[in-house]
Amino acid sequence: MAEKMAMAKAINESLRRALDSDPKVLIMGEDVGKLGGVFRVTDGLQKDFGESRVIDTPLAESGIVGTAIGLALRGYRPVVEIQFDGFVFPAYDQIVTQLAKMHARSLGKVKLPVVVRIPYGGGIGAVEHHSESPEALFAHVAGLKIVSPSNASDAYWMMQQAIQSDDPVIYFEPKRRYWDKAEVDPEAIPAPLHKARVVREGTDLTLAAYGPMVKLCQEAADAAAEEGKSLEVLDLRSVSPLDFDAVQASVEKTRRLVVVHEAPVFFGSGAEIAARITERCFYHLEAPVLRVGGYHAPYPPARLEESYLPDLDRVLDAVDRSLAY
Amino acid sequence: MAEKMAMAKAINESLRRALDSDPKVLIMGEDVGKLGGVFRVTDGLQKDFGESRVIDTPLAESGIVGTAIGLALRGYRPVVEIQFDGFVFPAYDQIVTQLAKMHARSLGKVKLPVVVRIPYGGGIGAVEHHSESPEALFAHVAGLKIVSPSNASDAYWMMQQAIQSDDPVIYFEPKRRYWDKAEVDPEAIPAPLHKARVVREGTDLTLAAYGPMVKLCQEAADAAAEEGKSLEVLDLRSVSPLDFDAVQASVEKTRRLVVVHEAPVFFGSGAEIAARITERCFYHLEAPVLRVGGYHAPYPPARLEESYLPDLDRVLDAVDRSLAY
Amino acid sequence: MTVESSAARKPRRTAAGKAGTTGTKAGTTAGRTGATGTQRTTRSTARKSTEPELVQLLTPEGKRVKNAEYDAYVAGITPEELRGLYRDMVLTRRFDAEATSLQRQGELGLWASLLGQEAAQIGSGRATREDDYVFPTYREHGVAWCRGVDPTNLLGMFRGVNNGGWDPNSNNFQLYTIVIGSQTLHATGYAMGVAKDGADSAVVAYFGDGASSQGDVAESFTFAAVYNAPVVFFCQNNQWAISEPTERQTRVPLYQRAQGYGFPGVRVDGNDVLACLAVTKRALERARNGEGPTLVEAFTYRMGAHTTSDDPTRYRGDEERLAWEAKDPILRLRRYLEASHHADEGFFAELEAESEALGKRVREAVRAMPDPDHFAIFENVYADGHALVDEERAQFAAYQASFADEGGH
Amino acid sequence: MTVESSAARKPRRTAAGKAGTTGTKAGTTAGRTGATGTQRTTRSTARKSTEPELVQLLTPEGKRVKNAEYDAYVAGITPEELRGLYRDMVLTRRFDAEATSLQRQGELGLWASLLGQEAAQIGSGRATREDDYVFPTYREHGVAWCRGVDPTNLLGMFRGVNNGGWDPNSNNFQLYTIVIGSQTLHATGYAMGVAKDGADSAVVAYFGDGASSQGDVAESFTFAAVYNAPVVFFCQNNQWAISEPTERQTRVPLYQRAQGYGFPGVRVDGNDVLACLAVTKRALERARNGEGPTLVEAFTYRMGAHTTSDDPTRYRGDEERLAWEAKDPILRLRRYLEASHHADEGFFAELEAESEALGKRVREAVRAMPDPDHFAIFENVYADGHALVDEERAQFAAYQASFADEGGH
Ligand SMILES: Cc1ncc(C[n+]2csc(CCOP(=O)(O)OP(=O)(O)O)c2C)c(N)n1
Ligand SMILES: Cc1ncc(C[n+]2csc(CCOP(=O)(O)OP(=O)(O)O)c2C)c(N)n1
Ligand SMILES: [Mg+2]
Ligand SMILES: [Mg+2]
Repeated sequence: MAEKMAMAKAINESLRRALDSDPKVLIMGEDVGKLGGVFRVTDGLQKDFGESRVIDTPLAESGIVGTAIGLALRGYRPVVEIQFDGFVFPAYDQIVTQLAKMHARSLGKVKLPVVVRIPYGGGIGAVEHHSESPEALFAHVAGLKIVSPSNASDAYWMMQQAIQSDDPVIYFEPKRRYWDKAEVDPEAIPAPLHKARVVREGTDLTLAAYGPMVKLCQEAADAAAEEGKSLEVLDLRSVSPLDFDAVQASVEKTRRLVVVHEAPVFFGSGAEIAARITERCFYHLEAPVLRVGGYHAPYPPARLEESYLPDLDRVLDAVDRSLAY
Repeated sequence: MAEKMAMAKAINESLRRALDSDPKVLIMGEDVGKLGGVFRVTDGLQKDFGESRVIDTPLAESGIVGTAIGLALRGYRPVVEIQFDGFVFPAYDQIVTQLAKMHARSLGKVKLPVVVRIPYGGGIGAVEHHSESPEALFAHVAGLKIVSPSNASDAYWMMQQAIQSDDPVIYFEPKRRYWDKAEVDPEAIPAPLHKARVVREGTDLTLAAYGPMVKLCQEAADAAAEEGKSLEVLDLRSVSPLDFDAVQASVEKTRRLVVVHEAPVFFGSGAEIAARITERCFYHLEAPVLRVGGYHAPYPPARLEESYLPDLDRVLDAVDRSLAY
Repeated sequence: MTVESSAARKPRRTAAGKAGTTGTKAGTTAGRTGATGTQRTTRSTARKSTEPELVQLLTPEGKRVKNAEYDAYVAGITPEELRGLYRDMVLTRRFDAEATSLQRQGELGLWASLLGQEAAQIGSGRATREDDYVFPTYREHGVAWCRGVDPTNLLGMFRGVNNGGWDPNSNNFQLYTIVIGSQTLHATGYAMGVAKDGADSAVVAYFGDGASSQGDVAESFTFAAVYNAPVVFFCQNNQWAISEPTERQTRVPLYQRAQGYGFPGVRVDGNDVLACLAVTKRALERARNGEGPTLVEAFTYRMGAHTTSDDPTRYRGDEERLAWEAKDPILRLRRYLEASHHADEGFFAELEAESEALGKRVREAVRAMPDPDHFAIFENVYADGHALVDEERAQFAAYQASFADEGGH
Repeated sequence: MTVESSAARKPRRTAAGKAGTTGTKAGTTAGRTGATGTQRTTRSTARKSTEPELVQLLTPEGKRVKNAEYDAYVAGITPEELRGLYRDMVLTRRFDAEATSLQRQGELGLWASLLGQEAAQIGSGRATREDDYVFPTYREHGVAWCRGVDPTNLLGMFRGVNNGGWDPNSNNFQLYTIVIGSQTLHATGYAMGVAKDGADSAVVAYFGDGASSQGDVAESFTFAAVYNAPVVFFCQNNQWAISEPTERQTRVPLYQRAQGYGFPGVRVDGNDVLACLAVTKRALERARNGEGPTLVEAFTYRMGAHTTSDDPTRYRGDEERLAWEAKDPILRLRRYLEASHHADEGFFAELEAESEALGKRVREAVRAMPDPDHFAIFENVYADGHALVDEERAQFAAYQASFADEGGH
């Protein structure tokens, strides 16, 4: 049953399954139809499910999310694609003031099961606005759930769960991992959507990450192991809610934590994790929670992104600094 | 020279001075002209400086900020008003992808001296979208500077400095303090725009806040003093850049820190402050940095805002919890 | 010259069919620019010559005028239905006045009065069918009334006990939307869904003259046109967006906006309930027939302040209001009812009593409206729950309990 | 039937003056809806009957056709200037081809080709005056050329060494803007500033057919109209927004959009450099004369892929491209130049050599383009500095230095 497939393909298969099993599921976005999206994540879906289920929209992100809200009010479950991270901002108002708040505004009468897919992050040598990691800008907003898979299997299952969720879910797809393959078993019993997963056990320090940085942290743990350091790697999977219990459990064991994400450190996910875990584990921590992430600067041109993005050395440097306490 | 005036009036006077001294300064926004803005902050300015300097705009926030960018490119220094915090989001794309990034994009050739004024925060019993504190959503974005005055004198001077700045400044006005009066001396030598200020010295614990919460923290310090606790109160004044040196200096003395803001705690300013100060002061802190702020929920209807907003008891509760470590 | 003053000058339509209506056929738009720039009319003269006429069925004096295009839509209307429209307007105005005074008494934090816009709202609201869906702004109290929403439900958000106090699906009447323009996209999406379902329902999206400038409204026009969605865009041009006159939003009549998006626009006398009924019915019929969207511009007037927080004396004079009072929507229907003997003194007296009863009921209901429980902050943030909300709720509970323990802090 | 195929059928204009132009006079828009819904034309038939004609001065065969309205704007054009336009187009195409092949060779990360749009860009670009200001998208290489921007500067962002490699104020040519539609507001604001300054300069905002759907573009129309800003909205309708045909963005011709905002729109043959020159000159003249904005829709075709990352075979056929190749902008001017003996073999040969030289220069310049210093990340984030940037720069420096110390990690 299980099949090895790339993450982009896994999401495609998951969307296909959702379209197949629930006639209310719709796919919307720019170029999602014939083209199958610029990353081919929706490849073949319009051909098989028709233009009324897989909808090429006008070039207007606020319009895409706004009409998706209307379709959800009518009983549909739209999965909308934002072509690249940097293009979600025209839709930001609809996401923040409408999509996030309508359930509360209606005292629970209205549900908006809308999934907003955002290919995000860097490492692909792209031009401006194509490599950003804006998850913190959504996590601060109540009413949204924010997830990001790190591998094909999670991508498949988390998409199933996001579509089934009665809450709006912002689903961040780590575009530089689109082509990484993993086993996907469509008959497995998936883990809960908002729970973190220990992807590598360790005793000396915890590395916490999500999306594109999980693989990097695993590599860092490998490298550290060669130096005799035992790192635990946590795939957070969900940014809102954030599985603080899992982080706490790990940190109570390892007593050290480094959080890694591509987004700028300043006001990023690492800040929230550091603040809360320090509060929860004040007497356990042997070092301050350290953060590795982007700088307080616009995402740089492609030839500089290597210096901007967390890499093996920067993660290991933070590990060393933590262990030096 | 110095005159006692309400914060709204101080901002009005500061705008008037800027219009007077620099013909390139413009005021733009909805209802800023004849009406003088819904809070009368621009009262009388159109009458005295004309419709070409004080511009009632169409009802379109993206258009307001987008055309302000164009005017700045032409050499103007627009000060734009967003009528209420919750209405800044239609302009979010222009602020985040254009206003914040054009200086870097142009390798420094282009400067965008635009001030975006946002009356923000709650406590005024308003309807939805009129009481939010979205500063974290801007602070995460490089290229913007974020400030918020807590009193009339700062409001006056920080507006002068914001307009003189060659960088875009988001100027958050604590609307519930608009009517609070303080001495404003138009001939004083103002403190630097991005430096925090110790507004009350203390030895047992540091309370850090900005904008509307500074007054609350001062009241909390008064109350605590009666119980024999000596609290230092820091008015941060600027959220980006954030004066970590000042916080660090205070915490090295008091060894305890509580951060207070109206915005939701989750991914809020307090997270960044807690993370960074914990890193800087790891061996000084006797307690984890605690945060008092809004909950992870949409800003509630007016009759519930008292429970949602930080108040004296909640601040003192956090103080007690910190001191209990 | 402003739009409203010019309209005040010529309240009657002449050539019935084509007044204030634009089609989608490009071939028929003969307007063109001259060969040299200097030939072109200046803005103000263009204004004068382009002042469109309104679809009107009842003059301000209450006289029924013929209209070849729209008469059919009110042809079968009975005296009872006419009295019903009158009753709707009177009760809506009474409710609105009560809310305004409740605000003055401190029972409401704010009120956005619809005074003057009763005909636009009742006419369009009564044109809808039960299975249609309405997306209002924050001022559609009259439409809510037509949809059967209990008016006291509208007061919750203005009192500050909730952010929207009814179930949108009970009456197919969406919650009030405060962020200007947003709801037009929701309406369009909903209409796309109606079309997908193969239903012949339609959708009405309300918005104001100020809202016409928002990008969201333009995007909703694009989506509605491209997907041929069964939606009626109903713009109440009440001449003001808070302190800004309509000319701060557009230099041509708003109904013309539709043409550039490929669907018809029509300007109707927004103080004429019959015309509003007819024009909306026609637009809804188009929508049901699969002919896509229509923009209706109801030319009306905000007789009161923007909200109870507003002071209109700062930006507009009394003359304007006086001119519009002569065109009062309720008065004109009353004149018609009286002249045509469709209503007698008994009817008006009974209605007066009903109005008073409504006022009383509203007053009592508001005063009895309980403050929400403080834990409501944490309710309905998510449909499927959220760990952090649970955690914060628990902390809040413990914190509250600590006061009980200590007997106060 | 799609817009482009229909246009392919009738490339020539008939009635010169009024083709494809809408004015702002509402009184002349006689198009209206019938009295009953069923009378209305369906979408597709409406499409057919509304297909507007283009302003055209040169046929695809290179024949000069008269146009009462626009001839004046190219009346004084000299053979040398005509050869200049031809040279501009040829060199732009050569530059573009070089960039495409540099991308294939891995020297650029991406390239957005303007192939097929040379006439629209050179015609409009040459219509501008030095003191005008241009706001491009990411594809205006031909306009950049006209503005005197060194073409090698355009390559920096596509190579990934910067996000915009020129000083916008050197040539009054703003940086490329990638977020669709944003620049139309900047252009409008800039134009508002020009008007405030009392200057008679004008502004041109470029955008695509896809961009026409963005709320920002609609808002720029509103602002430009309300403030009567001296801006020309130049929409290159190249029939595609990546994989989406123009009918995903609008159901009527795009130039008509302007009318609903109260300013004129005109559709020009975007593959006719003379017509583009004339129409843009006229629009700029209006702007300078204080007559406000104009929307120009240049009806053209994106002959290549959207960018080098795109594979157009997935969504469009070859026939379409072939039809448009017959209307090639360069070919038609060459035919005209040859037929009218305005250019001889020597000219073409020399130009060929110049093209090659340009290609070589671009190739060499790109290959010589150094990678930026890594500290550039921290430069120009702020004009007046920022404590956190300073702190992170220092940390970065220390981190970098640690490798030097250790001789690598
Ligand atoms: C996005 C946004 N910006 C600003 C406001 C503040 N505001 C509330 S009502 C209003 C004027 C609306 O005018 P119009 O659309 O004509 O509707 P009317 O109030 O006249 O019914 C403004 C500016 C808002 N609610 N939303
Ligand atoms: C806001 C935004 N959304 C999406 C994109 C991705 N994108 C880049 S170009 C493009 C199509 C643009 O089409 P059009 O406006 O017709 O211009 P053309 O590329 O044909 O010149 C899209 C969707 C973007 N750059 N910005
Ligand atoms: Mg209005
Ligand atoms: Mg295009």
